[in-house]
Amino acid sequence: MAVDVLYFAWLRERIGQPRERIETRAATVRDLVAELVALDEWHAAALSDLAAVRVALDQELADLDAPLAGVREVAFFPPMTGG
Amino acid sequence: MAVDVLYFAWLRERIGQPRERIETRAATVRDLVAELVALDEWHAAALSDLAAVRVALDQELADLDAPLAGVREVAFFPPMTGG
Amino acid sequence: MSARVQSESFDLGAELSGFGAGAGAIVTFSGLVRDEGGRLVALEIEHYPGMTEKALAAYGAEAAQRFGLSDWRVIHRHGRLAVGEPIMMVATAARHRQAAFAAAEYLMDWLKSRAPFWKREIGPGGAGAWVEARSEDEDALSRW
Amino acid sequence: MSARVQSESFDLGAELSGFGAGAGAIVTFSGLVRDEGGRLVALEIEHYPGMTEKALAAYGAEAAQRFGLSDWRVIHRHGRLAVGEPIMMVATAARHRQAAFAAAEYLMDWLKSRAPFWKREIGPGGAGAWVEARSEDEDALSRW
Repeated sequence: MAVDVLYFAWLRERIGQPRERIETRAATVRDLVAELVALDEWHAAALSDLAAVRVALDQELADLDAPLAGVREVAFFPPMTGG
Repeated sequence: MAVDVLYFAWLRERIGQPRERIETRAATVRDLVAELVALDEWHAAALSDLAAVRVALDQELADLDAPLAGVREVAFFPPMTGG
Repeated sequence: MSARVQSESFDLGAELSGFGAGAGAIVTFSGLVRDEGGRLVALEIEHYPGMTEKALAAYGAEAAQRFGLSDWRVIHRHGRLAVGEPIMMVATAARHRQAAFAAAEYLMDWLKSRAPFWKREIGPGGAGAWVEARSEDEDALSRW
Repeated sequence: MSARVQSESFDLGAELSGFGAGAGAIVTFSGLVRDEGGRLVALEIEHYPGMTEKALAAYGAEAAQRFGLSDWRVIHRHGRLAVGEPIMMVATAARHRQAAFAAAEYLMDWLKSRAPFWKREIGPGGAGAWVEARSEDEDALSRW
């Protein structure tokens, strides 16, 4: 399946683009991260420390073990600093 | 000595005046209350339930056992309801 | 850093213009006259001139020191206030939100139970009962 | 009852005009850009369009239900904000002060750590570091 993968803040900068369309067979977010890390050094650098990465699936916060079935938009970003 | 005694809210209404000048030999607020209660039925009614009465001496909150020496203004009023 | 007691109304927005410049966090509280389901048309607020001003300034200064405020303001009205009108406000400015919130709550707890104001209800038929102090308000002081 | 995400500034006073009519207690929080001792000239705030609006509306509705608010408002800006400018505000209206205060603090705790905004420091020499999340902000969520 194809998902839109979005990056924000320093993840966006390290990866060098704000979004990309990815063909994946990943079952969970964690599986998708493994596929992204294997793409190139920039993805690897951005996603190396998962403790510093937050995830949203279709614009709802989720965790790394959440299933990807039916999801159209996956976003990766650092801990939020609003307010 | 002479002190100005002030009343607020329903104490003022029960006593029928906002302030009066009292000649007293009371050593504490409690002694002064006893003298006031002896004056007439209105003072007695206003000051009958001391749990519902608060006191300020020279515009600072105080308690019933506070000494009156040197005090010029004594105020009696119900629990405050500001805000 | 100011405390005011007044009968005139005030505008929260105007009061905040320029307030807390340089701070990161500003908290305001304002209290308005409720109609209590139509039972009230106004509140009449009595106070103790002289003591009131001193008490508000003292509580403000205490909050400023305790919570490291860079600015604070307290305004409290007296006299007859119609339903919907503002009764009072506090504003606090600090570096971070926790201090600004805590200071505003601290000030409110003190004002409610220790500032010399007394509220009386005014209904459609005229003056009604004096508002009774709430034990929750007295209890709230014990947390500080 | 509204949540807004915008790049334009806003005026707290204007936002509060008519806000919370009928309530007894109104609490506001506003966050302003600090200069951090001259180190900053601005903040640049990135957000996640689409998710942001949903998150703010959801947290507002949750606070309204949990604390019985009669009105609430959340505004959060994005883009480049100069020192001294407002970053965001929340306002809550309730019958009594405890609910209004608690709801405003609850909303702030959620916005700080769960709304998709990221702040970057802009110094005199240009873009600097991304602001790091504070563990106190994460911890603050656990009290609710």
